[in-house]
Amino acid sequence: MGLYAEDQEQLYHGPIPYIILLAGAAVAVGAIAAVGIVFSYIGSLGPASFWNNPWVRGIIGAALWAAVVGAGGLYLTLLERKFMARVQVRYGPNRWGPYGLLQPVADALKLMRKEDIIPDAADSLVMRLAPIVAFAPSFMLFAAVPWTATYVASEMDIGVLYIVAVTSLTPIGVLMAGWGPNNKYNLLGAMRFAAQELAYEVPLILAMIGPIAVAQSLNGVAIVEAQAGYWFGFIPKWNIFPQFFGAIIFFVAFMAETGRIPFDIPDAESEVVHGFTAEYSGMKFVMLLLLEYVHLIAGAALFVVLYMGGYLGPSPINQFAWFTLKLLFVILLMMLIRAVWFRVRIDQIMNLGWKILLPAALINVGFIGVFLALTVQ
Amino acid sequence: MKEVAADLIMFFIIALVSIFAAVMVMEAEDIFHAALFLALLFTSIAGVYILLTAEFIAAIQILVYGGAVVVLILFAIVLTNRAGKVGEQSLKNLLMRTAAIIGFVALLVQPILKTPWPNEMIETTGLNTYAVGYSLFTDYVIPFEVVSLALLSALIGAVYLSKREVGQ
Amino acid sequence: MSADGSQTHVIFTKKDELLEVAQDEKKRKSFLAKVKRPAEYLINWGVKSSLWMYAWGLACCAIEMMAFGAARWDSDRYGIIARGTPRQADLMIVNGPITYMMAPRVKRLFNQMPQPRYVIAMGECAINGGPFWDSYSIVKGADKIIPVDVYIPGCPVNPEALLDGIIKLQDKILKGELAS
Amino acid sequence: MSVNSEIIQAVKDEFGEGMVYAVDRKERRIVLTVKRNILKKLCKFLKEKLEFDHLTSIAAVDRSGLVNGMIESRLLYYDDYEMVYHTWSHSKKTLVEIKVAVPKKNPSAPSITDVWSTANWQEREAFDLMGVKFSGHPDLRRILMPEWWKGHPLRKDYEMSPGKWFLSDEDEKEEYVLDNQKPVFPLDQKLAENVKTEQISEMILRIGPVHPGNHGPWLINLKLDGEVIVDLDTQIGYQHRGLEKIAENRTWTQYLPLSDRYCWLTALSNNLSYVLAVEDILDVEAPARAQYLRTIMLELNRLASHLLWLAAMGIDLGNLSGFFYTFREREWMLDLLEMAAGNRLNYNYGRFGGVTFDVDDKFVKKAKTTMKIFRARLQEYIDLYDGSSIFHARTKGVGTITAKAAKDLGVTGPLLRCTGVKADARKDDPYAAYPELDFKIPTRKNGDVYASYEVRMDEMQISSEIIDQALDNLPKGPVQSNLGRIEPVGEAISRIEEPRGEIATYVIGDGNDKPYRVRVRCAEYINVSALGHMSRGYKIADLIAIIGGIDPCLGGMDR
Repeated sequence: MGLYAEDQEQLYHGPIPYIILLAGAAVAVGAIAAVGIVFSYIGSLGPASFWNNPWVRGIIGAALWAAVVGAGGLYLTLLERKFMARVQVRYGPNRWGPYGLLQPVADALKLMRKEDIIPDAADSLVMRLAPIVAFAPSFMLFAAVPWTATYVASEMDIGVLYIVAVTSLTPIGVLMAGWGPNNKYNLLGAMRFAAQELAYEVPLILAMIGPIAVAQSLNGVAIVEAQAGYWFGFIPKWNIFPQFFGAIIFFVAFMAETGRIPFDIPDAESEVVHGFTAEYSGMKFVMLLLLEYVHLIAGAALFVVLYMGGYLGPSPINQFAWFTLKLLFVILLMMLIRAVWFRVRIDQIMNLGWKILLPAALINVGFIGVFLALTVQ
Repeated sequence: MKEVAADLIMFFIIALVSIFAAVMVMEAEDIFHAALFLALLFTSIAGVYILLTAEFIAAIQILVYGGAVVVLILFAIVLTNRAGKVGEQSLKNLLMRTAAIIGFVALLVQPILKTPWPNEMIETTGLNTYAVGYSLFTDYVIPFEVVSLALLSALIGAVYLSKREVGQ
Repeated sequence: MSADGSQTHVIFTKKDELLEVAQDEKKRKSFLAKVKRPAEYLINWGVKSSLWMYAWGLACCAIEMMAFGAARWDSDRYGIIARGTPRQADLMIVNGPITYMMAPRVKRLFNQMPQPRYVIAMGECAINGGPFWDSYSIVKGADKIIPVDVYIPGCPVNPEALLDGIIKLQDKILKGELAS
Repeated sequence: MSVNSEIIQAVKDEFGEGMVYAVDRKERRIVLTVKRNILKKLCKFLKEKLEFDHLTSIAAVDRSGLVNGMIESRLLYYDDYEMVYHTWSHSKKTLVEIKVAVPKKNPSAPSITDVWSTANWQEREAFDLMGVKFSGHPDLRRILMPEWWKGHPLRKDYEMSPGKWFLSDEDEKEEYVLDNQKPVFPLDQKLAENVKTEQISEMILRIGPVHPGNHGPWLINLKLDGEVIVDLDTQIGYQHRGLEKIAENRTWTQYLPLSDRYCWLTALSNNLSYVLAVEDILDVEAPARAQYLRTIMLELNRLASHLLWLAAMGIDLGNLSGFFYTFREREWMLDLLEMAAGNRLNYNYGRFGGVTFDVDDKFVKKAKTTMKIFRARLQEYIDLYDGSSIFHARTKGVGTITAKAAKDLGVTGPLLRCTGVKADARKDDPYAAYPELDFKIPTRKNGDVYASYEVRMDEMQISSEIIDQALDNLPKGPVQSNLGRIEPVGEAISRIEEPRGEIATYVIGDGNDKPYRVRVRCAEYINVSALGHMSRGYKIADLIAIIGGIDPCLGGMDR
């Protein structure tokens, strides 16, 4: 990788790694497509079938997404490590398993085996419950994400509002994680997280009003369907083009809610020593760590649904695959941002949230109202 | 019939949880625990709303009370010094509290029994978000605006109170 | 410690207890050895493949530890990443001389690490005080206060040598030979 | 009339004949031996009238072991301890050495903290290690050794055994309790009482001793109002290895590798600082080729050190990629240094009268290629760091320090130059091959973290150009002169511009094969003492940026 001054010319490795990468991507896309086929089959059975009974669908959906999102979150750490490594002129995990594919497995095995320390001075019940309370809501929100036109684990009227409502419970768990272990750095991190979450919740919801108003519905499927069709025959009618302003507000706000660079002050290593996870070890730490990644997937999914036409796309691959590809695109974009940006200071974050994003979101809502009043009817 | 039974079971579970949470808000020795039980209470009340198919209200309940209010309370608690536990409760205290609660419930018995509760199921269209929005901006537009003005004045007052004077 | 015991610089108090624990472990192993071996191997593999090191620095070797994490050596290849809190670390690399002032802190940090935990004494200073062996303020080796698994000589230790030491430690973990 | 004689004349006019004057043979420094009672007046006079605005170092010397009745100029001697003050004038570019005798029984000297604030930590160090008390010092307590330590290690009659010391679990618990309850700001009595009764409006946060933002084990006690820093107290000494004492137990040559280890990032400067001081006593000069090689290596070392600073800055401000990029180029510098000196960090490259190894053409060729690529890479860093508006927001206007305050606090290096003072020992007090090379000293006006960043980036550019120049003009010849047995008599001080500022080594030889006293003034130690001044009123997150801007190195701080 050009690490020595002499081998500046030898950056090219030959075609084999790229062939293997492409093959891997093909396999991954195939697997995603297979899941999509199962989903569309279930969706096509009609409301009377056993599989579409709300209870059955809820339980199966929960179990399935627990597995997929759990493993996805775990492998997202690997993806992030590999991706960041490539940005940073190094290789990333590549020793355990082919291309380091077993690295998350090893991490999980180790962390399961790790001793679980509850300090003497800790509020032990709060400390034990905190990861669950923090983790559960961000998991619950996958119930309302429309993966295909016919498959939503729980199709409800309030769709995206449910997602936002459930997300807003996460700070409780994080504040518990800050309070329980009786550690100043935990507390500082949790306070920063809660303040940040409160500040960016409002612009986030205000930015969501745009797509909701266009679709005249809170339902995810309806919002996606409202983006069907093309302008001039080739530009998809995604909300991101007419509502670019709102999309940016939403993107920044959900990046801040996820707590990643440049907004990663809740777990800034050099300032508050990993923040609210500082005192956690073992599986509890895993849950708090996965929180970030599940949040990331959920935020990206919401962005795709609201602004990037959800599962819509040209027909050659199925809807689920389109959704996943768009999701991966947004996630990789956020990882790239993480790799090259600096961290913002706490007062700068608050200023951005309250003084710039909030007025901007309000103005955006006004514009969309005027626009809709002029165009609709 | 089956679904009604399932709804009833869910209702009783949620009701028990919310009563337990409500009592624990009072009884918890640690103020932080009390705030957490408050969060449980608000969330379980959202469950009651869902059983009444008022999903929009449930979501708003969680968003505003569970998400914002409780988080603000918790935030205020963690900003203060760690006060520790209240200490041992005396028997007299306990008896007095029990008496007060029983008295309050007794007061409620009369109105509960006398009120003519509607006994039939109300048909819902499945578009109650739309209905809420419609009635909010037609029938109740004046109260809505008045409330928003009141909230705005409270907001400005809070900013004024907490703002530090220059040079301080 | 000198022969007459007048200069009790350092005492590792729990030595006897550790011995007892080790003997118990031995008995248990012989009883359930056959059933547990594959599972243990798997877990040990997981532990060795994801050794998160504690990100701290004492002296010169800390800079080489940073170099070990940086692009040319890239510790991340082996699954080794740096964590800023001892609660999430598995591996403590003592990368410099320990002063009497620092020694209680080092011990406390070690105690804060959850089991299983490993210690590498990196460089001469951490092995026996190194070039400062006759100084008035230096503890003569990290193993006087905490149990050490692998010693890597060098002043300072090259990143290659550190990598070698870590591979040795991984072998030890896979075989189940632990110091702590 | 030269500058030195003018100064002497001025001092004579002011204080009369009650002191001894001397000028060293290179006309580099004036030595004034005075009595205790006029010390403070003399310092004030020097600072205010003669513009001696920079106090380089304060050294305490235990004279009780001196043999040979060394130097004639020490006429006022009647006691066993002496304090030696070195002060430098940025405008006159000359050094004044003041010697004060101090009685053995209850040694004490007047504190000059109110003349130069930088004397604060240096006097504390002298008190800690030599036991000299300073009357009028605002905060006289131990600094490098723990508070429970008995005795003063640098005294000649100090026993090397640290006494009874052990660490059982009970002790640790006790120490932990002590640690948490002890008032952390000894001066602030009211706060100390409030800490006891738990009635504090300000929050106390202890950053360290081990904290990812600290760059090594040291402790910062913060008094916070919300997130704003009200007051700050640093505790260092977690890496104090007693190098100055070790020097007295090694031969002159044996101490060479140890002098590398004051600060591992600037090993060559430290090493050469010691070598230059000893060469000064011996009155020898290294051959021309050795001088050029020293220059090249010093600049390579500066590049490596600045790159590490940039990497640490990246981590501190949340940009991990910066760390990896800069380390990539840092490895090239280390490759070159390893090629020439045989080690990656502690090079042990200097020798009395030369350097260890010569370099070959392969090295020259590789160095030239590396410098060429490096300058292109430097532009990449500027794109990565300077191109980010967040970096500007995090560093501009943060940790601002004025030129006056910086001089008063004794700050040197990029931190001083970023306030607009053009002070660099490479130009002002030249050594090695610097007088023969053509280079500029970059300065900035603002004095904040961003200005110091800009100064360092410019310095990297200039360093690589210096290396190119020196490689082009590299003379032929030997690299080592034969000196025979080294048993110098006399004393000397050398000043070198290390990457972080000024390192000054003050050496006394009494004709033995071992140094009598080696005293090092490291730039990091003094720069960190200015941290309190720089960070009051800023936020915790700013503190991390300010520490990154100071670029502390624990080895240099604690020695």
